[in-house]
Amino acid sequence: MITANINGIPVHVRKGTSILEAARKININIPALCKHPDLDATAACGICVVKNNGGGKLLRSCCTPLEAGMNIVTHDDELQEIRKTVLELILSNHPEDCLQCARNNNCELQKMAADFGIRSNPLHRINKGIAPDISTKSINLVPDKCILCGRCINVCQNIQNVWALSFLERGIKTRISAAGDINLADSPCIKCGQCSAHCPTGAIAEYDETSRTWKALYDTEKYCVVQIAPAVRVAIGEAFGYPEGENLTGKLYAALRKLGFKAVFDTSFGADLTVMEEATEFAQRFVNKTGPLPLITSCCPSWVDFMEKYYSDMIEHFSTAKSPQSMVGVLSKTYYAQENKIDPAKMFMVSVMPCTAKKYEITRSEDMFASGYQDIDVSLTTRELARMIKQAGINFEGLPAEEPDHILGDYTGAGVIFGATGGVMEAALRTAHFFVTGENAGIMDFESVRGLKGVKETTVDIAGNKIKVAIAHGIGNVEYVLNKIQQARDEKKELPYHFVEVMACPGGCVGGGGQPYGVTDRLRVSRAKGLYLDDIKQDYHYAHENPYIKKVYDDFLGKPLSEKSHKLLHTVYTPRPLYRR
Amino acid sequence: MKHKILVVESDVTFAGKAAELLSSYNYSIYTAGTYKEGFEKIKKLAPDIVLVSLGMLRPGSRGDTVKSILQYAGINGIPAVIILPEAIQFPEGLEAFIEKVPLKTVVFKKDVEQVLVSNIKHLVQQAGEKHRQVIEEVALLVEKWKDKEGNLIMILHEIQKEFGYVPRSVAFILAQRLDIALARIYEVITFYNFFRLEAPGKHIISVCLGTACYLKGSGKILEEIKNILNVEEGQTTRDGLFYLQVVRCLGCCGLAPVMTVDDKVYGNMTRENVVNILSKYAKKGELSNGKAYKK
Amino acid sequence: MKLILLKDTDGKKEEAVFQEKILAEMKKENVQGKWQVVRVADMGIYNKGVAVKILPEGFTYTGLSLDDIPALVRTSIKEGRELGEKSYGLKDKQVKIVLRNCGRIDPENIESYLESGGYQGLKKVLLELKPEQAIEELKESGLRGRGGGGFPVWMKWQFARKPESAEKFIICNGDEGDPGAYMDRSVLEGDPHSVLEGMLTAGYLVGANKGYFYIRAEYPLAITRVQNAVEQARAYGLLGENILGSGFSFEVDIRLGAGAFVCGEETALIASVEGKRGYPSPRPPYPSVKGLWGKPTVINNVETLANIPVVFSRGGKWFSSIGSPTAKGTKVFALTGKIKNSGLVEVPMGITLREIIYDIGGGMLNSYDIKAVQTGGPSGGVISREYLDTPVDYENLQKLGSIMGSGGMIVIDESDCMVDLAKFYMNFCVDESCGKCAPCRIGTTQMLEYLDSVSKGKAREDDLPRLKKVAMAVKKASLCGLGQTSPNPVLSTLRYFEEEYLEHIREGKCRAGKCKDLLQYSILQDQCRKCGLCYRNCPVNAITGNNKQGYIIEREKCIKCGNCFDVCKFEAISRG
Amino acid sequence: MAKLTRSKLEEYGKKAPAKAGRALVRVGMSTCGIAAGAEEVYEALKGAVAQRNLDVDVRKCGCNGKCYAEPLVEVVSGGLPAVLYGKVDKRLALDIIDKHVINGELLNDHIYGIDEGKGE
Repeated sequence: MITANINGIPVHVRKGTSILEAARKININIPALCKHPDLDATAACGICVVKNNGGGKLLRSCCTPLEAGMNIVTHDDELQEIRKTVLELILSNHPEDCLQCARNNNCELQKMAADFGIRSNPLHRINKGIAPDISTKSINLVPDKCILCGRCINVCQNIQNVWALSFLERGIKTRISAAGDINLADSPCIKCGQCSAHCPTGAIAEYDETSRTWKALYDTEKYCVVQIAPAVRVAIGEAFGYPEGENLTGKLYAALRKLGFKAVFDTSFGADLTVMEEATEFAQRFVNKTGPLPLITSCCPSWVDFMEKYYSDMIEHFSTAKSPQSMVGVLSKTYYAQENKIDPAKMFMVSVMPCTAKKYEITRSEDMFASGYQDIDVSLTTRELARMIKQAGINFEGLPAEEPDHILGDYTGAGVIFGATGGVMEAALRTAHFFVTGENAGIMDFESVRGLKGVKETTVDIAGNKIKVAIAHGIGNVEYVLNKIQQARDEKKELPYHFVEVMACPGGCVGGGGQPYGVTDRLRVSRAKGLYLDDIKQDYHYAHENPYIKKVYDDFLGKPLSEKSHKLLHTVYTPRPLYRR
Repeated sequence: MKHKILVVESDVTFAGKAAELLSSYNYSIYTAGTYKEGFEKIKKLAPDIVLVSLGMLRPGSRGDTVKSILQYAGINGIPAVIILPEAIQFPEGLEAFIEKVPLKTVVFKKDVEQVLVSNIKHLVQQAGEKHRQVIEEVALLVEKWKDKEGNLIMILHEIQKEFGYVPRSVAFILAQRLDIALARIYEVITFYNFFRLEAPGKHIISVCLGTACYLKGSGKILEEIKNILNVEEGQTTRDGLFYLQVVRCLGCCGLAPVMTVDDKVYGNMTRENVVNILSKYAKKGELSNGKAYKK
Repeated sequence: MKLILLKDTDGKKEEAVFQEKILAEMKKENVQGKWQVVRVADMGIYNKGVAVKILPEGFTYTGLSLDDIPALVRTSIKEGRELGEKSYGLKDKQVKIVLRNCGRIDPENIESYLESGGYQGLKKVLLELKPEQAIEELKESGLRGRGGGGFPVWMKWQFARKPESAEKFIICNGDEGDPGAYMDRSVLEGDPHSVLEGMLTAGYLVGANKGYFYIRAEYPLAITRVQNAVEQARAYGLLGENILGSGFSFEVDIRLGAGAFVCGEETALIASVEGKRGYPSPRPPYPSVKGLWGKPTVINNVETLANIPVVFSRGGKWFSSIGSPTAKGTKVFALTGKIKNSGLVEVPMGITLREIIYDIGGGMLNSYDIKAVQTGGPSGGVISREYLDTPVDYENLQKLGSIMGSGGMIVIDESDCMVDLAKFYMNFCVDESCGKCAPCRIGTTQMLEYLDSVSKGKAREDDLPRLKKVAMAVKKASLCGLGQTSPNPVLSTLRYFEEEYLEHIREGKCRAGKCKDLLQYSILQDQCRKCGLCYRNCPVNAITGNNKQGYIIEREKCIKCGNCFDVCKFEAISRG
Repeated sequence: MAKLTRSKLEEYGKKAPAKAGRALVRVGMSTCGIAAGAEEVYEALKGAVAQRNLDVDVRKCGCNGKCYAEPLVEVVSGGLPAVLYGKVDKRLALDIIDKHVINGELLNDHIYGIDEGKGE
């Protein structure tokens, strides 16, 4: 521990704590634009400068550790003036189009300009004039709005290890771009959207599909149905001033009906179904050796894309089960349409996801058209849905809690925890245990699969079988797990794992790239907690106990891994080039 | 996988023959009857080799679309075979342009059609071979530097020395061989002024705009060169002969103002002797009449 | 053999007349012995009239008239006595330490270096001194970094010496990006072994076994010579395992820059050696603790390292006897601009600017008066002529709003415009800003915009305080040294030449005739001899007329290139 | 090449500066010198020495700083101090050999420095 002074107040912090963090501890906020709690400081913006011992060279508080005996001044007239001028400089190189911006009212730069009371900018306008990149239909890159804080690149290269984004050129011409100045769609981008989640401005945002959704909703010919993913319910509240992690499932159903959806489904039902298929797959591979182990989960589209590009030799390890979104999608246009005598051609299926990659998943391969139509027509992010609710003039707070539509809306606690890292594994193990032993697990140590540790490794005992599992979230953490598998495979050694769960986004879907802005670990934990509470609240905690799942199998699919479920609920993977030229 | 070959040729008989012959050698043939179509197709198909006939050039045309095709081929590492008709009036600068088309190209004269047909496979192979050579060259470089840390910039230097720039295709090969993200490679290439992403002209003119040179009027030298050659900084003359760039101090301040052509340094420059120096590199008489590079 | 050297130091070329007169007098006086009377081109004496030097005695006389010759011949030549009143006492003001071998030894041959005392300093450090003693010696020498910052070298080495680390590195910073400075190139080309010897010494004292030369790619000859030197040193066992039987091993590698000024900054240079974009990173951690690949690293520039062998071969005490109280030893300057003798000069610290410019540089190049001296390149500033008598050292230059920098010294005369000069440097800073941090990236562009509008007569008076405000923000809030110093050209020109800015703004006038947009060219018909030279030299045919009726300039067509002004032999073109 | 030993290095240190038994002609061959034409001058000097069958050591060296007078040629010969010639061209190079080196006769109007210390 070290002791120093900030604005005359003594502070005691651990060695290595930055001046910025130390100041926060004593309730002094030093403004900063480029620093994000998830990321190492890059010292790019120059706003967070402070004085030590009355002057000399200014220090960047974001990346300078507090040292014993320092006398830091965070605010005085000179610092205020410098910060304001730097902010004016940044604004002079940023388009003045806040009103038409994806981040209007939700932008860190805008907020800072407001806080500093910028009323006019005497500086020259320096426009960048770089064309946006909308090639992915998942994420829009608008370099003109970029302030070059470097967060997106930091996330993409260092946290996600994808290397789709980079800086190009230098000086005033510096810009963000996909690798090698190609289109983002041709780059290794896996559409995880972590760049957009960390962007302080509107430079990277989701590809907006709200107008297409509105058009469908107002089209009397169309029969619009919707599904919401687990992670959405515990995050949407942030857009309406609710406490972090509050579960708003009922209000969401109500809001979706108010928007004009004829039926409201829940992706958690799809999650239950995924568990059924995946756990069966696992049990078969484990017991009957029908396929290679470890089995690796495949419900995260960014992860699937990453594997197809970077680790295509792992394809055989992938669960062929589609993601919960896709399962609900295909069943709505087959089973649900059949049961309710709706022409699937007129059905318009919208999914609300915490995710930008789900926009990509809905046309990923021909398997996404298993119903004979595009199974899911539009995939919206949590952020887009929040905007739609506001646009529709719905008083979200005043809405009563409603129930979803049967059957595709009924879920168990196992399905809803899919939204947090470790959730898929936990849900699958609960059911796998049943499949192997014929009875539900009593007290099982599932705690070891929860939480924000980058890679979680544990062994689960199912009827004397030691099942070794690994859970990785954040693509940057995957390498460790995969290398271990590859090494064992190459050296023909015992497999390190039997079952592996991977989620591309840190924290899993609760920390997804399509969630409300401002994600931090604290928020990830709160959102996940909301999901685990939902699990407790549910009548059923095992996917196989979901009466409606049983019904779907009885009525329609037969049993897990049946021919029909193979046709509708499973997919294949193909190696893809890292770069398309 | 079958190699894709794009034949850009309007002579249907010829194109047909070429196609027939090549398909029997297990190539997939695509044809384009106009340069415009050729340009569209090369972008869309990304063929392994492109055959471009110059027989479709109309008198007085500038051959810009041909250039686009060849440039695209060059940038993307697609070898090109150029078929010349018997007598050809080259549009201004095209010949020189062809000479410097990146990723070396085979040029074949269409004297006798028969000869061409019997040679076409050989030509195609040769072009493919040259492409392979590039890959091997890069592999060698990578091998040489593999064990040294921080090697990327040094390898890029060697590549630029070899090719005059860093071709896109080479950057892709490099990413693969070095196991470095393409993002990193382009981050570096575009950060450093020294590296070029496009082929420069045959001769590189560098005008020093260091302080000493600037004060002694290198700005005027630069203006004069631009004026004579009708190019801007960072551009190549239309005939592909000169590439003009500005540098910040060559360290020859004692001789200010200074310019270099390729490796040769010219000191104590005056506006008047610019034309004399450039004439040494231009075709005889082209610069002295002052018309060659005017708009 | 006795020599009589002769030079008209005013440039009036009267040497021949004097030569004849001397020869005639010698004949008349019947001077015996072997004498040569030679007209020289440069005697190292300037603006002192006709000068004569007699060798080997070394009698030097200046300001001679033809009437002085008989006495001179009789006394000094015939009788070998010094003639009192015209005697000129000044000695050569240069002291060559760094450039001691440049121009003397064969840089491509290690023998040549060894014969001139090379590697003796290293020998002393490796085999005769304890490392602590060596560091003491270095401390006593008072040697400070010559790359710009002026940080004491011994401290830098001591910092890197302290931490335990299996790997440490020495980097020779040869990324001489400062336009107008080329002493590093000259040393690398002319005396590569002295730099290598410096690196080896540093390596041993710091505990590093690997060194990197980081050299600008624009210096191909320097690269070749260094490569050659490294190979020869290796062959002689001065690189490799167990050097001179001391147990110390060292290897070096060469890395090339690729055209980025910012890579002269230590942390950016490290990033570049690692093969990345040359982005500076925040300090701490300092490279001496966490540098190349996270290991303790010492970065010294070429000139600093070239001093090291001398510090040890001649001793720290000797070294510290040269220079000023706060700065020891010499500094090499690249003296360029509007100066007669452009070149490299090496002078003891503490010499005045005036001495450098007039006694070594030979004074001004043209008929224009000196206006200012620019030192330190784009990170430096201008010093107006009132301060020419300031002794040159780190602190004094800083007080005047400039810096020593790497040693560019550019002489500026009345035909240069300070706004234009500031714009030139700002253009450079904009081009060379790495773009990582906002204050420098956008600030330099904004400053350039302001300067541009001043030079075009479009600025308003209240733009100046804005320009200053931006400059201060960039200076204070930029991440690295390059950014922090990038406003210097603006701040220092404003400090001494604000009235020139105001003239541009208020009167739309550029007194130096540099700012194109403020100029109008016209032909003074009464001066014009109708020779047509301007007509023929106009690149845009803006001059019309013929050699009968004379010529006029069509203002709408004129691009203000100034060619007509330059070529006219009769001062018939007016500019204003 | 034999590795340098401590004693060998010590010998170098004790050795007095090499006596110029033979005439020495140095040509400044740094970038700026070469740019100003030093290579041509160097070749001319070499050629002249060979042609006249002289025992003269023509060497390359670095830049001595007088960039304004490049190319620079320094002559140390025959009891004369070291004489630095500037702005040397091929013709002057021949004169340097024929007049200065052979006859000990200094050339008018081309001398940019005389260093007694470096001569004999």
